[in-house]
Amino acid sequence: GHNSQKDWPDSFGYGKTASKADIIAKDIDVRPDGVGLPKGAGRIDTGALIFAEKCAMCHGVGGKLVKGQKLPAPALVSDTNFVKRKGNTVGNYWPYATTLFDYVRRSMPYNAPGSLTNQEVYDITAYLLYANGVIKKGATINAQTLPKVVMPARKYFVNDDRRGGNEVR
Amino acid sequence: GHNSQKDWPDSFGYGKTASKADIIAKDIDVRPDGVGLPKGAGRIDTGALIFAEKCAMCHGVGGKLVKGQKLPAPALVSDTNFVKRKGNTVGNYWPYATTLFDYVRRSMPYNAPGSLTNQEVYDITAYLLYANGVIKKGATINAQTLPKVVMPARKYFVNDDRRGGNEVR
Amino acid sequence: ALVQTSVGKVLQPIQTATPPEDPTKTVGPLPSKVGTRSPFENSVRKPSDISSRTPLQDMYSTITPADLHFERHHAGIPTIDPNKYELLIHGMVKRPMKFSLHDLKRFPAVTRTCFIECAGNFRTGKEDMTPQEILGLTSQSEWTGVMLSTLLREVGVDPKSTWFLAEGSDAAILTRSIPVSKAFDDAMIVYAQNGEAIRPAQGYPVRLLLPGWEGNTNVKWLRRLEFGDQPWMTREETSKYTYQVGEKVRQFSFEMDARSIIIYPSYPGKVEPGYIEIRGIAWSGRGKVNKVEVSTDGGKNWEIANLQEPVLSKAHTYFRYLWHWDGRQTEILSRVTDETGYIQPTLQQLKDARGPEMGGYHLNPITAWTVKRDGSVWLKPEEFKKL
Amino acid sequence: ALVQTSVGKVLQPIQTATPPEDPTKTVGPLPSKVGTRSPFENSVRKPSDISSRTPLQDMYSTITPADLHFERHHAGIPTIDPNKYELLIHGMVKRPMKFSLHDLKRFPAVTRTCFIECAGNFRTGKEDMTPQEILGLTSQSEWTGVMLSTLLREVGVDPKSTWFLAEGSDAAILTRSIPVSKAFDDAMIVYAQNGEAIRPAQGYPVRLLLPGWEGNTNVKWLRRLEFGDQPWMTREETSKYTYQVGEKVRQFSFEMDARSIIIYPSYPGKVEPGYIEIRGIAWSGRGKVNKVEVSTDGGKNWEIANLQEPVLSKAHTYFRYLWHWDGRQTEILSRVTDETGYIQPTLQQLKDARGPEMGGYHLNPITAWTVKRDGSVWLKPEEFKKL
Ligand code: HEC
Ligand code: HEC
Ligand SMILES: [Ca+2]
Ligand SMILES: [Ca+2]
Ligand SMILES: [Ca+2]
Ligand SMILES: [Ca+2]
Ligand SMILES: [Ca+2]
Ligand SMILES: [Ca+2]
Ligand SMILES: [Co+2]
Ligand SMILES: [Co+2]
Repeated sequence: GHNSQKDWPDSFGYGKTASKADIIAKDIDVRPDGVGLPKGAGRIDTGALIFAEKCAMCHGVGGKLVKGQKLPAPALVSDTNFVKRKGNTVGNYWPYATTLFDYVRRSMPYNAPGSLTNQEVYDITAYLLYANGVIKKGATINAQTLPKVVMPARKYFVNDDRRGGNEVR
Repeated sequence: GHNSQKDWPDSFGYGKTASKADIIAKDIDVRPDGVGLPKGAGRIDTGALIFAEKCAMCHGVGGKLVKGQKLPAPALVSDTNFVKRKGNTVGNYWPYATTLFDYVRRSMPYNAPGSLTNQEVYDITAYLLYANGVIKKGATINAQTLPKVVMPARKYFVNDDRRGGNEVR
Repeated sequence: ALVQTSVGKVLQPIQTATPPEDPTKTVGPLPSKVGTRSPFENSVRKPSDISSRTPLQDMYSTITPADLHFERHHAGIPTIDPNKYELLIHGMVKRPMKFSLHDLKRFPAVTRTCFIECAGNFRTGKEDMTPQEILGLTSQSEWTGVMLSTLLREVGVDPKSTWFLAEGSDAAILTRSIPVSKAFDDAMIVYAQNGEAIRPAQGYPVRLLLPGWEGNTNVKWLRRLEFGDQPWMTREETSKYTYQVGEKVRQFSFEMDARSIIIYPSYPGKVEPGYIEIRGIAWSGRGKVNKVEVSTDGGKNWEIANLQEPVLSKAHTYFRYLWHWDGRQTEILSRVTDETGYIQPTLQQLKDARGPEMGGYHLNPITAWTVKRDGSVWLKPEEFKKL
Repeated sequence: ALVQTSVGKVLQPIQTATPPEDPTKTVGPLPSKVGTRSPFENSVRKPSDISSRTPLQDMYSTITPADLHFERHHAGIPTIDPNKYELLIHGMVKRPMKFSLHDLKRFPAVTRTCFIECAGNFRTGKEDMTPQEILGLTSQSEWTGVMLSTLLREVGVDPKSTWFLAEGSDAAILTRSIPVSKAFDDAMIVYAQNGEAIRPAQGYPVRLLLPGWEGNTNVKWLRRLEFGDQPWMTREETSKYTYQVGEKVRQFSFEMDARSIIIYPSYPGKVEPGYIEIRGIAWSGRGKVNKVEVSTDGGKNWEIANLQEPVLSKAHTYFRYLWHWDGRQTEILSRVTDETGYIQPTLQQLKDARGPEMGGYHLNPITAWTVKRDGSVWLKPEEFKKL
């Protein structure tokens, strides 16, 4: 019998080797070190236009909270003040700029996910970083620079230090 | 705390004492010793008429299996030969006559359960015992005599003697 | 498309079996009051007029989804208003009492996971039979309610009482006589199944649970318990649920003997040569499953299968056995041993023990499957007069 | 009346809430392919656009009926054709591979009963809140699938790989980074829930199961695992599921701290003086529940509750405590201790530990109920900024 794990074969032989094409079709993630970023570069102005057209209806004009107005989606834009923030935004909370590219490309716009070109995602990313005061007008956003953008809230993030046992953390 | 059964109160005090009327409304069972049998007596002839009218459509004419005919309900009538029986009937299998009264009163006719009067049930009981050759024409079937009817198959019934352990029984 | 849910009241969108080309590009149905199954899944019971069978071959673990629990009704499923429900306990007791559903729920509660199995749960005779067809009259639930012994403290059972009658409120007013010892052992009055109210088909709002005992004794839609000093010899324990053994008829055979079946691979499945994890369920009405053995050579050699923890008493227990199939025709079988040492017999052993007139209840034989060279799996049918 | 069942295909008669005067005189509906609930039962989830909550107050045991399992979707429930389904595993592996659903089911299988809980599972602030509203974002199932470690033997993970990315195929293509150590500890790739195929809302046909870890990491509709040497810092582990503690933000806080709640009595229930069995559920993401204590005097004295066996690791555990209520106003509370010795804190203890800017995730405070003289039961609300 092979009922003990020690007696298992090295391989059961189920499943198939994945081809390069299999992987490329799904490997859409972008890492903090930039692995996964496509070619291209973001343009703040174009990003602003796309945002107004495809995003503002849910995230508000300029991605900002308007007092008294209830939006169907979170505000995305603020200053970079983590300590005095009201609500988390890209500027005051997000620790990595690459997350913005990755998330927008995979999930947004909510009503048409997966519809944006890489160029559009670069443009929006540049615009949102700019609107949040993270980058300056004229900054270049591409596969080399995006990982290097230092997000203002980055320094606040620490790994979990809870450990169980009789200790409330 | 009262969490261990030892610390439970003698009574939790939920529920109510049942009145005589509460019990009478549901206490319809009939035991082998005749407890539960109502007043009255069965008439074989009348039973045959009721059976033809209310039972035969499902159990067959005279309650008998007819070769080649598929009935929606079990055959009820045969001889009293347990050993050579084909299918179980009142005559060849049922160990107690009181069961017949009890079951017909609570469950039959299938399409109108609970619709028979005690008199009708006595009549049917008398008829079915007669048709199966268990009692003779002219026999009296009432609360005193029904428990005393010796059913032909009674002697074959024994209690379970399986005991677990390495023994197939 | 909108669909009424199983609660029968809520309308909700369902998925259809024509999915979008790319699911990542279409927002799907949002959260709802009651969920549904995938439109690609077709696991259903197999109903007749009097029973329906659980699709055992589709089960990946041992809690049966409540809406797939096997059924055996004698006059259909009664509709019972829980607010009018009452359980009457009387006879040889100090104080006859009635309990509302609310009363029953107030008592200290217990949850027990155990199987229920119809004593008539056996079919054979054809090669093209599924586990559902062979022995789908067994299912398992997490049952919650009050120990019957807890209720009996309230009514004060006469120590001379030896039997009680359990009576349902369906149109058959089904009754069974039960030894009082079971009442004080592990009998329960249950109102919940798999975390929620018992389903109507399983006895809503209240049923009797007699762990390990033949299904019919677990009286559904329970309305009355009468304590006495002799059995009532009801139709369900005389005309039915008795069976010939030798020249006698065995009555009151409550406990379900230990049993097992391989559910994967099974008919109409097909397997490929190589490693195959043989899977199945085993149980015993007398306690825990002690071990399950599997043979892949028609019964010549037997090896121990793994049991899925936790192994519970009187409960379906999942077993798995990793087999390397070389592609040649063979027979695969499983055999359970329970904690009393009882070893599941072959049908021939049962015939030898019970004689040629052996009746059709309490048959728990080893089930053998033939695996053919093309990978198809077929029941190895037994000869048995009553199918 | 005919009703479409939850399978969405079968028509069957249902019972209506107008039962016959005497159920013993009317033959009811016969056996069917799929059962239904009693028309008198109304237990449903509480849905919003993004989540739905399990009716915990209605639960009699710890397996959540699959159609009442809580939901948290980020872009609705995708419809996935099981015949086209593939799981891709690549990155720092010797041999990148893809597995069909059939492939996954062939591997040695394991069943594990455990809870899933959303890390955002906490609300308070009003007296008239039910357990469902307070913390209905947790449910429990019997999950069956293959250990992730079994699959990893096939692909050969590079020993230098420290993190892997799990990705769903919903319209959010949701992703989380998970330490590889969890993959080799108890992570599972599951395709079955409570004995049958996983429901669409819970990830049909395949989800990742990380016992004891925050709900969001148990990626549903799983399509891809990529092995790497650093976390991806996806939106769900940066913008979400991180929370302020002191002046810092805690990230990757995977384990769910131990928690308990009394579900009976609870709002909007009413009790009578006398014996009351207090009932509730307790669990810990770190292992077994070691003990549950109940206080019936607002936290001054604590006594040990009974735990329903079997107590499983990282699993909802039912507790019961028999209380004699004298009819005076009081507060009842429960507090769990897990097998690591962790004691469920009060919200004040959490505030003290995490500071005034404490974020809204991973809040597991003791829940207190006020029992008023009239028997009504009300949540004792806490002050917390984010509701
Ligand atoms: C139809 C409504 C809608 C539109 C249009 C839309 N979004 Fe969103 N967006 C949402 C919702 C809802 C969420 C929250 C999703 C969740 O929490 O899972 C969200 C979340 C986000 C987030 C994450 C916010 C956070 O704090 O974590 C970003 C970034 C974002 N959207 C960017 C965009 C961009 C860029 C566009 C246009 C290209 C866009 N959205 C268009 C509804 C929308
Ligand atoms: C509409 C069909 C129908 C009618 C009418 C009907 N029955 Fe039945 N009867 C059945 C069915 C079906 C069964 C089997 C029930 C079961 O197994 O639960 C049955 C079972 C019985 C049995 C038990 C048989 C056994 O072997 O255990 C008896 C006795 C019986 N009926 C007597 C009667 C009598 C007397 C009448 C008329 C007053 C009657 N039946 C009318 C359908 C009917
Ligand atoms: Ca990648
Ligand atoms: Ca009586
Ligand atoms: Ca199936
Ligand atoms: Ca028979
Ligand atoms: Ca309810
Ligand atoms: Ca937040
Ligand atoms: Co049965
Ligand atoms: Co969540």
